[in-house]
Amino acid sequence: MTLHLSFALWIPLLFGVLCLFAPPRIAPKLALAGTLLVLGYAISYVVDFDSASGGLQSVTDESWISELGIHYKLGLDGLNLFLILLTAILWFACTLWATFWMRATEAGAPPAEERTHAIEKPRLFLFHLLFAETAVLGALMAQDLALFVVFFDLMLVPFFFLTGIWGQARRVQATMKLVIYTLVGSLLMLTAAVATGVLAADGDNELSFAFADLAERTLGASTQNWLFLGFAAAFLVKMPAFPFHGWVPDAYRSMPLPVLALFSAVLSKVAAYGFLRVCLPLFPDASEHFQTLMLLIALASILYASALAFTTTNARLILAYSSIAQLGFILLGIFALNGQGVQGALLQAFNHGLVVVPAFFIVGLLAARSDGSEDIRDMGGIATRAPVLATLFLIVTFATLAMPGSSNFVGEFLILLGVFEEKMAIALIASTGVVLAAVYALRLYIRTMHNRTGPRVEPQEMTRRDGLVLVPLVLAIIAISLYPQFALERSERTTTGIAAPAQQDAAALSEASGP
Amino acid sequence: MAIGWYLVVSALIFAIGAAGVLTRRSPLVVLLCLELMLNAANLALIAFARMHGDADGQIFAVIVMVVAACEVTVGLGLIVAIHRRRLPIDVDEMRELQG
Amino acid sequence: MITAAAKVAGPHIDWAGLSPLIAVLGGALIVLMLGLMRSRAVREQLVPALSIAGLVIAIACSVSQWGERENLLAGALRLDELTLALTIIFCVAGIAAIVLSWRHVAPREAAHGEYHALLLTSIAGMIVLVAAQNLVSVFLGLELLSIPLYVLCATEMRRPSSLESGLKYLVVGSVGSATVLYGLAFLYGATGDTDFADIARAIGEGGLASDPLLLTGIALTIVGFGFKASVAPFHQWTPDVYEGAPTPITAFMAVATKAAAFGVILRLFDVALIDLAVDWGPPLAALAAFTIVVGNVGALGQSSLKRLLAYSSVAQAGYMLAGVVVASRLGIQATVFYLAVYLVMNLAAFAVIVARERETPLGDDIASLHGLGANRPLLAWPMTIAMLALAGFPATAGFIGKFYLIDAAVDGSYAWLGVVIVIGSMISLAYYLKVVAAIWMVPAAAGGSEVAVASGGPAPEPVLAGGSDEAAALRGQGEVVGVAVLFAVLTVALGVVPSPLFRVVRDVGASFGLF
Amino acid sequence: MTSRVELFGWLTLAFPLAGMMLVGLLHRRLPGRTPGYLATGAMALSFASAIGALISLQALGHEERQVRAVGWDYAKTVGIDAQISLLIDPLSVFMILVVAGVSTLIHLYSVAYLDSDRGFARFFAYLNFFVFSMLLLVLAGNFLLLIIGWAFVGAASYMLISFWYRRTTATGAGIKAFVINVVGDVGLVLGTYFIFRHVGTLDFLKTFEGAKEAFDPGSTDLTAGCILLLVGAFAKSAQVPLHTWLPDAMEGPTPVSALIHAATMVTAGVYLIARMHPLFELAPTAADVGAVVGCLTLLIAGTIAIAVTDLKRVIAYSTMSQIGYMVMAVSAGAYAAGLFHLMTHAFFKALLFMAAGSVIAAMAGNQNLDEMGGFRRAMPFTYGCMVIGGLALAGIPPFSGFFSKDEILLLIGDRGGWYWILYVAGYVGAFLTGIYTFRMIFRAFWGEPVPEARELEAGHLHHAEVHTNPANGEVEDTDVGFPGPEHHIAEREPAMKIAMGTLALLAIVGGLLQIPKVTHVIDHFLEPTFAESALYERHPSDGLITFGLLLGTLVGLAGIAIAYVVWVKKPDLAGSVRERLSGVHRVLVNKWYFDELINLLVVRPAQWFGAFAQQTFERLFVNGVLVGGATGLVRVGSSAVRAAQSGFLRYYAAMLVVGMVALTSYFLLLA
Repeated sequence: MTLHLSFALWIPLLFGVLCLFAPPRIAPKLALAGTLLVLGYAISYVVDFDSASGGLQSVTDESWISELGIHYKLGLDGLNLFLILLTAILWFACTLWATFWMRATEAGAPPAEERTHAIEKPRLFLFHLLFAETAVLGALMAQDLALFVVFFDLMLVPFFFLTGIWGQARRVQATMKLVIYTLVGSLLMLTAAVATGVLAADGDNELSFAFADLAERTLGASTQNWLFLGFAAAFLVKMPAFPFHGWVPDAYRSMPLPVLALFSAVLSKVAAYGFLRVCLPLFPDASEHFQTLMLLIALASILYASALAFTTTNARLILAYSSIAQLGFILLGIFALNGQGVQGALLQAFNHGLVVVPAFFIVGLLAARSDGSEDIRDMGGIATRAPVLATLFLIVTFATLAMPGSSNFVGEFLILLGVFEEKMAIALIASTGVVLAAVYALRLYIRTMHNRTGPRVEPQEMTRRDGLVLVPLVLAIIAISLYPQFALERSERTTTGIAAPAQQDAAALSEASGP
Repeated sequence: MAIGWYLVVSALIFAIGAAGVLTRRSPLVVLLCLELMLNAANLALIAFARMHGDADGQIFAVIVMVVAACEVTVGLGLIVAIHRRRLPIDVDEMRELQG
Repeated sequence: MITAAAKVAGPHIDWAGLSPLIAVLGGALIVLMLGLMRSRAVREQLVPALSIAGLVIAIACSVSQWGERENLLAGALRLDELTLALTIIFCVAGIAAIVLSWRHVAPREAAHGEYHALLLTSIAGMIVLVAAQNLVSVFLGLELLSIPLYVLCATEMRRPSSLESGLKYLVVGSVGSATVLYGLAFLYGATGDTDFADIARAIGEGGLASDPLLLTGIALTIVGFGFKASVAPFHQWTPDVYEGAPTPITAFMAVATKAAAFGVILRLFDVALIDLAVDWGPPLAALAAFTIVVGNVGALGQSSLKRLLAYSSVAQAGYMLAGVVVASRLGIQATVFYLAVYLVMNLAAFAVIVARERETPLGDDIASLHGLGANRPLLAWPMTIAMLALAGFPATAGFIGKFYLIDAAVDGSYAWLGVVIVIGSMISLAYYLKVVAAIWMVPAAAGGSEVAVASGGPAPEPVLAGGSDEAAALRGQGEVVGVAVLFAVLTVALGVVPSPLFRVVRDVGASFGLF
Repeated sequence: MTSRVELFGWLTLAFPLAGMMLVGLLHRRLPGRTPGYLATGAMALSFASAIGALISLQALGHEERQVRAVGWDYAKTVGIDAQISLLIDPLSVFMILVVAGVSTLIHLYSVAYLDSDRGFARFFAYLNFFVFSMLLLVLAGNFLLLIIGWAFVGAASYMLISFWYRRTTATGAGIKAFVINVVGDVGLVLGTYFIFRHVGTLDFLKTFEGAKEAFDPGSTDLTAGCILLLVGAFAKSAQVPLHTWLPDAMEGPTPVSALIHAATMVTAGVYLIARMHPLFELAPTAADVGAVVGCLTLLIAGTIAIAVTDLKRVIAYSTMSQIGYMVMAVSAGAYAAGLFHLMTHAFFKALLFMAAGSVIAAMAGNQNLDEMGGFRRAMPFTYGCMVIGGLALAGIPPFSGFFSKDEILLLIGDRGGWYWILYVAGYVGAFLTGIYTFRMIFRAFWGEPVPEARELEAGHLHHAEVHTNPANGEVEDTDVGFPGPEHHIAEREPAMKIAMGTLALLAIVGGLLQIPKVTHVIDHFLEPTFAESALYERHPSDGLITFGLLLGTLVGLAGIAIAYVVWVKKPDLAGSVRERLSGVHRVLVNKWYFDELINLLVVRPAQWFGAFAQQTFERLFVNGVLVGGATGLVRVGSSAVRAAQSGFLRYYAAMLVVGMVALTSYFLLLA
């Protein structure tokens, strides 16, 4: 067993606590150091990863609460490898971004564009931010159901504070709504998780929540169904999927930018990851049983969210709804229950995370240039003095609408192909979502960057500092677009393994139904 | 003689006590009714003791009497304290705490 | 003569086994006497110190007795891990209460000697109650714990609400005890025995399964103990008494009384009446569900923290009742575990309330917490942790406790009760998080000194006005802050490394020989 | 040997890409026209490597003239074999020659034409990117890469259409074009699924090999797949009903119209059908759909072109109609003819656009035919080019258009059966072509010179003192995002002269490559690609040939004659005709109401649904029922519980007793 997963897991929290007590000047540097360290670890994982083996790698397995059969078990495989990398990258980027606004506030007399989002109490902010990273990494690394649940619920705590303390208008109500709404799902998941462990143990063999053990102990079909629903509730709300997205508008409107970026980029992915990690392997029959339902939910999310996206005029919300639509695609891929779909979903999860963060930052910059307003009716013509920003945004936009040539397209191609093989009609309908994406994404781009310059708009190029965050992210997008194989080949073994059980009894069912 | 009658009587006393607690507004009377309830239990205990022909019940009853006495004492003490504070001696007037 | 004298030997008394009880009672007597002395130093410093000493000794004795299992005083009491564990809980709660009431008004108004003597006596009563394995000693213990509490509630005699709470508690409580007594009488009548073991045997011999006397007895005892444990619909005294009583006493009641009630419930139902579990299981489960709902729903929209915690304690009683319902060793362990967890969570919260009561003129109003996060980390963090723990967030003891309870419920095929528990927690989020929001997300201006002027309430000591000066506050009431921090730390510690506690409860479970 | 082919293939791609990067990254440092020349140079090199590819390919044996150049694995997982791989065969080489060649000239033209635009460097970066994408499209060796190129050209076209991005008209046209193109992409993707499903590979050559075994003749999946591919082709090539974006695309600068919306991108659909011919030949139904749609388009577009008064839109509609010919041709199996027409059309249509651009420049950006006239003397060179282009377009011998168009019609006529309808329609289209082409020329260059023309004759190029958007008359500045202050005409810009001259030459002689019974250069060159095609290189009877050639000439001349009569001889006749056929005229002016139709069927419902979701559903269901319902329930409970907490001591005791009674009675019932 190796320790270095644990290092990467706890380093952020450690540095977060240090930030809490460090002098204000040092704290940001500490935070950056911490996130950078994690990023280093994450990269080393990707490098060392052996894509030939389908099993877990660099496993840490300790008994945490032996009485409850809960293990402190961490491990890497094709599922979480790139999500961990994503988390590390984005957290570093967002921390960097956040520290800029902090320096600005310490300098005092913030320039026009910082009025919108300056951060007071930076040390507390950083603590919560890093705490959140630990929680997310934990949820991704956990190889024990109970541990997963612990971290999954824990993720919400820092975001509760980050939104409630540093948010914008009506932040308290928003954060309340966010946390309660999403925890409603998570708590159902808690019961389901406990039940899974207990019922799987089934009295005779001793209680254990380790995924490996649970996967061996198969449950009855009816049991699987209600357990599945318990987990699905948590994940669907968190993603979010239609119609459980009631918390989205308020929360997205009031979150501070770096937090919002992380929330929408990473936390939603953890939910999607949950489906892959928990539902498909542990409840194959149920996954099969609810396949159509989930596909329909995904379909509804795609179409409905797209419709919202091209009617709302708030730039943040456009991105918010576009994320819902994207998550819809991911969900679609997951419940294709075959290799292509799952591969696509996983790749898409990575891509979307990578794309949405710069998108949110750019929207922030645009808002700063249009007198703090995030309404696209108040923007326009910003490209005239900001060619570089415009170019970056154009690339991001094209990636967002999954233009062929972007890695997002590969993701959607695989997803739709996967669904096409299972349920052709749904794939055909879902493909309209791609067209809608083009509409709202370009609408956002044109209404902000192009057309006549708005009355309150003062176009200006982004600063080098902004570039420091944006350019690397965009380069990363381009890189993965040129060589998505890099991610695909590492996840292939695991994903096919995961899709396998569901597929098998899909086959079984068809045989049973057949003559 | 059948145990039943004793139980009926004790039940009646218990009910009367309860009814008193529910209806009377003076804490003093309420205390008296509480005594009634306890003694109903005592009656039952002693009856059962007779039925089983062992002493446990009777010992129990004796102890209950002692305890009841303490309870009443405390109750009276409280009432005195309330009276000293010039507060109304009426359980319905005491509803500052609610909701 | 001598030989004759030698023959008349007193009954065998195991003094060692009784030592905790003796320590507490002895302490009570001593402080009662010392309380009569003139010197303020003795009354205000020595008396509390001595009572704490007594409790510490009691704890030490219990620890030394750990592992002993025997009957005391001719089977009136039972010495086993349950007794000892709960004794420790009572003593810890007592110590905390004494520390909190040091420099508090209550002991000043009711003379210190009496105050502490009563507290200790009540603890003694609790010990007797949980140790009792005989109907007589049950009733004795019950009254011995209740009567001093009636008085203690009313000790702030200058505050009418204190007196009111005292009388309310007395009257309703007496109705409760009368009910219990009547129930016990029926149990005795039905089985002809007062000793638990004999009762169990009598029932075991059969023929009593549907004996009206027995069943009525059970019903009445459920009502009586349910009242003590504030189980809905017998909970209504709880909010009023908790709000009216002096806060340290409220803290003590909230924790210790509940523990005592559950202790005796466990012993009575899981020892004496175990064979009738099929009869009392379902109604108890129904009560538990009802309690959970009522408690959580009632806590919503409360502005008085003590009231809020009162309702929350009702809800928590419901959770713990689930552990009793399943009538299994796992259930017992879960219940005891939760009792211990509940102790630390609540004491942390109440300590903070005490502190703020003294610093702000707002009393226990939730507004007294505004701006705490900005100015008073040492109070803000404990309260936050306590609330999150009560809400059952992971990485706190509360989460593990809930996890364990749900585990027990599902294992005892009461899965639906597990679902009710989480639904309750969902509702509870609304008010627990409201408190946290008040701490971190509302600026201090909303509460504090301005309101003091406005409401013209008793002006707080200047150094503590607004409570902005942490150092001065520490000087002012370091012990209170200390309690808060200590128990907050414990809450987190038990949430991360719960294994020691698990070992304890395993012994407790083992002491029930009959599963 | 093959390695050299591969090398040249990659180089052809590499140069425009490099050009884009260079111009894009260094645009701040590059002075004056250098970005333009840099981009043009890149294109020239690309064209050179295309020729290199041609030579080294011809050097190969007849059979191995299909070279796969594999770059790296792109998405090679779970049964999908997507690589970055090129397919270099006669067809793709033919295409890259046309594309790279014409592009080079148009780059050269643009260097002068956009000289004063504040977005000069950006323009060339985009232009290079477009050419790169187009080359990627035609060189792609598998479906995924094809789709990528397909989408890239769409993106490039979007960026260039809304190049003057502060014009709301331009951005509107841009998003319209892009979205319709995305519809095409989706069609392509779904079509690919249908084919992949049976063949199990994305690679072209493997697909074509496997197709015969994988699909039983007339398989519905294959037909569905091919029709979906056609959707892609129609969207890109502006075929009915996905054509509405092309006229609007004229919002872009004229060189863009010349390059993308005449010479290259819009012909991608033709290339696609030709490339997929093995599949289409297995799915004749789909092929017929293509032929019919092409035919419809050429007629509809031709009619509209007669009515519109915007100079560039006239040419745009003529483009549609010419592409209709090509689509018809390749769908009907006349591959070489279709591609031949693609080439000649690239020459003369680019030429026409350049000339039009010159005229528009002389009109200071005004594109309205009604306000033009009499430029003949003022702009002799432009006039000459326009006439050459027009004759080629109208299919007058010996200009290139004549041979290419008539060969298409010949081969279609030769198919016999119901193809006769297409054959006839083709000639009707040719007749219309003659009319609208020369209507345009006569109205722009003949008749009374307009003030701008006179000013130009006087030797001064007219400049509008207030710059306005010709589409909606909004006033503009000349800052970035709007057209530059100055205009440039061929007469004064050697760069433009060279470009137009070259194309004029090609427009004249281009047809000689493929003269029925005389030369068969294209046929022979493309042969390896279409080796196993059943429909390739049929030889119509001599009678048909002679009849066709004659008829073609006559029809063309007749069209010109009518145009002459109506717009030169009796200028008032046009008006009276319009009076008499006012109904028809309205339909034509409104472009057969296609925009309105699409609005009604697609856009409106979508917007309505969006509004419904936004205003109604969110509020009532998502927030109302789901959130509000739950919280409401809890609130009610809360108020109930707190009402019960009345504070009356006796009431509490009562509750206790009630509970006691209830519980007891339950237990007694149990007994």
